[in-house]
Amino acid sequence: MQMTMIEALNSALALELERDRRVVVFGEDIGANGGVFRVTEHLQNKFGEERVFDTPLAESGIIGTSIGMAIYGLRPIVEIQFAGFLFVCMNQLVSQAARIRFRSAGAYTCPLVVRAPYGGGVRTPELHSDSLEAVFLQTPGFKIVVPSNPYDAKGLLASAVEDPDPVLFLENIKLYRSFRAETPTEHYSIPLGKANVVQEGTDVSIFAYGAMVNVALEAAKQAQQETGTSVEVIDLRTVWPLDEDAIAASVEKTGRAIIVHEAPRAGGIGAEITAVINERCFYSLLKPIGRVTGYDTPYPVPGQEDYYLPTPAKVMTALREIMEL
Amino acid sequence: MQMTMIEALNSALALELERDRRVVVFGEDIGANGGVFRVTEHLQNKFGEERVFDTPLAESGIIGTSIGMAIYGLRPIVEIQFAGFLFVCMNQLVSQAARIRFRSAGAYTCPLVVRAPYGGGVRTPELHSDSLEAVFLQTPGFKIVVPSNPYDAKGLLASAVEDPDPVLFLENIKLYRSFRAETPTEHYSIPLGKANVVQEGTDVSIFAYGAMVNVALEAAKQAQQETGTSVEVIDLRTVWPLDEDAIAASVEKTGRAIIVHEAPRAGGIGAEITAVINERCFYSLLKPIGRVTGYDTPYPVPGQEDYYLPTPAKVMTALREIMEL
Amino acid sequence: MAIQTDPGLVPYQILDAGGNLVGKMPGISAERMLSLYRSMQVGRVFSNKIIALQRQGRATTFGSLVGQEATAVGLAAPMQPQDWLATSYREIASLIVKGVPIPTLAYSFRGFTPENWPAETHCLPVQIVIGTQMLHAVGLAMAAKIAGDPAVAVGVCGDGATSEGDFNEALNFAGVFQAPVVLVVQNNGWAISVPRSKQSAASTFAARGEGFGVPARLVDGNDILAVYDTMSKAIENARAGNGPTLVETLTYRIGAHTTADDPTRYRDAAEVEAWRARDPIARFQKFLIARDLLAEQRVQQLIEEVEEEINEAVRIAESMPPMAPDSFFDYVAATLSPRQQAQRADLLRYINQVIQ
Amino acid sequence: MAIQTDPGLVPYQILDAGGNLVGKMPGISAERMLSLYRSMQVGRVFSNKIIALQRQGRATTFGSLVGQEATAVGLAAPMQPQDWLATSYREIASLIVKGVPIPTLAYSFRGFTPENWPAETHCLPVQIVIGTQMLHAVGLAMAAKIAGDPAVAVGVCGDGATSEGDFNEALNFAGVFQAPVVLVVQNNGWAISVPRSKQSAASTFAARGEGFGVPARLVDGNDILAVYDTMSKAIENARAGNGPTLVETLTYRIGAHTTADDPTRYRDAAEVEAWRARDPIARFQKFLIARDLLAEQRVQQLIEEVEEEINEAVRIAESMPPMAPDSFFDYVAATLSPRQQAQRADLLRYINQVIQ
Ligand SMILES: Cc1ncc(C[n+]2csc(CCOP(=O)(O)OP(=O)(O)O)c2C)c(N)n1
Ligand SMILES: Cc1ncc(C[n+]2csc(CCOP(=O)(O)OP(=O)(O)O)c2C)c(N)n1
Ligand SMILES: [Mg+2]
Ligand SMILES: [Mg+2]
Repeated sequence: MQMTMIEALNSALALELERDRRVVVFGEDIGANGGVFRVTEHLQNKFGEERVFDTPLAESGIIGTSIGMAIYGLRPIVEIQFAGFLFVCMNQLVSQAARIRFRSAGAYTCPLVVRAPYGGGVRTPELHSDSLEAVFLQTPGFKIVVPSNPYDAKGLLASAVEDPDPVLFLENIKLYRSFRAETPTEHYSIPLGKANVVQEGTDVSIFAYGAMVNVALEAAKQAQQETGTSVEVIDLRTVWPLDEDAIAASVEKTGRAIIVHEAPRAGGIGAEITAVINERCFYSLLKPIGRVTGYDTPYPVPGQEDYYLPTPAKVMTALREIMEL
Repeated sequence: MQMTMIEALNSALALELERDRRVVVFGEDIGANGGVFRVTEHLQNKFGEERVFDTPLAESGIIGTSIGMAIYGLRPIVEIQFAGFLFVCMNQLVSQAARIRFRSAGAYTCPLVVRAPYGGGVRTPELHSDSLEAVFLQTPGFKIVVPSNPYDAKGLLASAVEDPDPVLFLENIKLYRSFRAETPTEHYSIPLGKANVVQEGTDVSIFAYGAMVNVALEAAKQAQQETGTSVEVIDLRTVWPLDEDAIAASVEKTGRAIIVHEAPRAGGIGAEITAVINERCFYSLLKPIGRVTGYDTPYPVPGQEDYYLPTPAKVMTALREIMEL
Repeated sequence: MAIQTDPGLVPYQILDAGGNLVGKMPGISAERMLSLYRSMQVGRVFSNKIIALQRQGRATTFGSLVGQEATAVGLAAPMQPQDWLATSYREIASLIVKGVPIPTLAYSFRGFTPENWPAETHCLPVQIVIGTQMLHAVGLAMAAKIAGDPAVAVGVCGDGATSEGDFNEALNFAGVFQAPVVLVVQNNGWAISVPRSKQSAASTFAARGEGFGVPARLVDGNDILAVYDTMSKAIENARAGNGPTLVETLTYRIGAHTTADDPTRYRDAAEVEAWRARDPIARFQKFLIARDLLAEQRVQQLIEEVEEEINEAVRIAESMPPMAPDSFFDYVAATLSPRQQAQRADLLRYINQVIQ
Repeated sequence: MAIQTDPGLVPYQILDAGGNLVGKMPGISAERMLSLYRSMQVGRVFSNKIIALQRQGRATTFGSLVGQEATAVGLAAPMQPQDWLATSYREIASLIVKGVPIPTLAYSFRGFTPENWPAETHCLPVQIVIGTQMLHAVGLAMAAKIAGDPAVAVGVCGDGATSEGDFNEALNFAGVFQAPVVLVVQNNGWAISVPRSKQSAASTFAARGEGFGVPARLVDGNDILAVYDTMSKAIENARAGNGPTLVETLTYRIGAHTTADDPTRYRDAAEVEAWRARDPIARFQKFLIARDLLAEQRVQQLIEEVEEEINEAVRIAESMPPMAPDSFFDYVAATLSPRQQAQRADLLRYINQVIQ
């Protein structure tokens, strides 16, 4: 069926609630309202207020209680209304959820999925567009998943729910309704930690995730048309753990790499990928790796965000430089 | 005078309180108790309870109210008892303090110093040894300072207090009392954002900060003695902004680099420095950059921390590899 | 005034829903009352205007304040110029009363940061992270106390915000430090789609005060005189060195949460209608007309004047130049690092080569 | 009681400081009472033992529980095996009562994570981040309710913890979801060096309950029978579906905050002495002896038995192998990423080549 990412996620949640009695879904406005983006639409009606429910307005409360539930044996899927508010519950996320297994030497585990919309380009208020994925590189224990299309979103969410450890599942707001893609109505899963080569190429590798995959593809098309450059585009799908084998294999082939993300440059996923390439492909690398990213400033107001975000043109600039065009 | 880092910091705080009526110092247990490490010893007695005071046990409360005070025109220097608890007040730090200037287009500013002890090797309870500096690379607005010795600690703290923007000042617990160094009793300052070449060398550059500077120096000595390698050791002092010119100048000279930090490897300062070197010194770089860091796991319990932390021997292993020894 | 914990008890009122005087008149002049009335109209017209602009793609997301004008105006009106105000996005009318120019606010809803924010109004920019500003208000108040200034801070948040840790930490710091602060909970019945009843099991939010040693008042938030009177007393009480007050104003969000919200999904039209009958502007208007302080035929004219004022403000805002595309670099810190400077130069090159 | 700022408030007591019955005896057998008494001794001896080991460099930082044995034992004793317990570092005696083997705990204070933590005791490992565990307790209770299990959760924290946002969010969730949870505040007068009076302007922490719609009890925390009785009722009330209770136990930290603390810097010896007179063990002992439930000459013998038990537990803990140096990799996640596996291999090489 042709689904938007919203529909695909909704379908995944409904299936998980159906398949596993332990699954509960909660957060702010996810019940009657169906979530501010409607990802949880109809779920409360279908599965009842006991399993799908609204909470008070308290992110630390949401994550803290979800940890207790996960330890108890439920499989909570919770929503933080916007990723920018993950900072409000940061201690519960990284010092608690991510460490339950660690602290108890495996006596207790915390199978928890934290969903949060993120990403720019849709004229939101402050802190509604920020990309936080790389913050969690420094706080081991969470897997971080960022789908780029409806099909992946559904399959990756299924894997996240089945994962025995906590997963941060970041949903790009701009992708929510921007296009439909063929997506099975039944259950399926896509493994976490595996990147997807969305376009093969030989001259340069572009690594991206979330909404930036389409930006990369757009640039790749332009590069092919305008300069005859053959670009390999890799959708990381999971930004932690990184699929280093896929990264290394691609760079060994192309010898050149560009990383694209919306988050600020410093300490971003791009920095870590650069370090991985440095460690694994030093002698294959022909050119400095390009980082096309948000700037080292807070995410700006709607009137300026188009300048802040990576665009195909910005990727092309990096690509021309790296290809010496 | 010969001072420990504790004494140097205490001296800096006393001088700032004396020099500037706007300076206030507060946090948990910083009054009568003088701080759990005694950094604020005697300050309440000297400057009164109105300017040096204990707060309720609430990190978000401490940072949130300090923001109000800084906007008002005071110069708060607050203590978070251990850096691991910065996560508890993460929203106030990165979505608030770091954005007051940004949000108000400069109408209001937030000159605030947040001091927090961090660092391993001293057998503390959970979350008392964690290194969080790199988390703040992704959340622009804070400067991040990590001194490696008493002299620097005092001079950098003075600059932090004078800075018109928020500064996160991380104090390595192991360095607090481990040695004394000549430190002026009067006021002086060391500029933020400038690295310090603590040992010149020609074969390989080691970048470190905090307690890792001594680890780097130790390894450098060993390398010189055992292998005749000439190591340049650079103390970053400020990890954000990075002194990229100093980093680039050194690598352009040596062609080889190792970065040492206690924090986990992924997305650490080491990743960003690697990316900077990739961007600025690609053609000077002879060997893959080495990262000698904490592992991609939470900081372990006291019984295991010695294995987790970088040591001179671990640096030597990286150095032998990079020097092909 | 007792802290209301018994749902049978009524909140403090001076005017009932019909605009009849049921309490003691506060000491307030006729001009002042008319000015409050006008400010309430300004708040409503501004709110409706931005929502209309948003529908035309000329404004960003906006949260309606219709139905809450009495609280928004009444909480700010008794403040002195040196007092500080920290609000959420819902209290635009409070900012206007406190002196932020309407064009400045309208400009912000074009999606820009006003580069001429009037710092001297002591109004913090609106806070998006729910509850967070309450601690800033307490910190401002603590600073005023430390500095020995006769300044008070007012922090305002919604009913939903009371569930956030920060709200409670703010109450606690206010109590412990006897900060000259008034913490206002605008209880408008809803936090987006979550009703008041699911936000807390307590009968009132005012009841929260006692557990933190902070005196509390429960007020009819649609009664401008009650809000004004309560706030005047709480603010002057704080200024006199008698510490903080928690004020809960009972009101109702007549509109959608924001322009991005569809309240028909989660609430009954009947509830909205019931609250329309308690409209704060209509109520005060009845009172003013009954007292001969306002002529009935003047009302429409006044509304038109206000509309013209708002339209003019929007015209000014729309004629203001957009922020420079790269100006967000200006406000990260007092000085940019070389790296940020290089990034800014990159952006400018991109704009010159690619966009223009 | 000195800590009370409101002299009108009297905490619930069954035994007064002299061990005299001043309230209604709870339904509790003589054996059970003796077992509670013994558990209190176990708590005290364990605490003193680890502190002694710490001084010899054989244990890590430890927080004394001396003076708080009645609360620690009394809160855990009424719990059933299926009930869950989430504590801070201060309630080691509670964990022992709930079934965590003493050698396991002693091993943890060698600086290792016990790899055989008894999950079936439903005791979470001690929480270091103040206040955080209260939300875990509420979540456990919500889960039990959702699952329809007759299980209750108990969350315990200190007086300082009440200032944290999480504590208040926990109270609020408990109230809103009518979670079968008992939230206990062990008010021992101090948060390291910060006295109760600077922690909150409210007269009691129990007063916090009402603002969240959670019934609250104020109890003499040095009276084991009062704590036991209050907790029994609160736990069974929760189990019966009647929702949460907040319990404040008034007690006192006789020792230093932890082995890293020097309380002479910030508190009067006289205050400590005054509280020694209310010693929870001595009080209960007097009662038991007066009732002929315990022979006076048995006391010393019993203490020696307990000491032997603790010494033996420590011997066992010290004879357990240290954790493997690389075992921390085992518990990051169910499966390690290739990168983590490579890092682990690196570490093992380092250990083999450099350390051994
Ligand atoms: C920390 C945080 N969580 C969630 C949101 C998303 N959000 C914006 S407004 C809102 C509801 C606020 O309700 P209330 O406090 O009652 O204020 P009101 O909108 O009714 O004025 C929510 C959940 C946010 N902005 N910040
Ligand atoms: C979030 C956090 N902040 C600070 C600390 C440091 N700290 C450890 S114990 C303590 C005092 C706790 O006081 P209280 O809650 O009364 O418990 P008690 O130690 O008296 O049992 C502090 C400040 C911490 N562990 N966690
Ligand atoms: Mg509301
Ligand atoms: Mg205490």
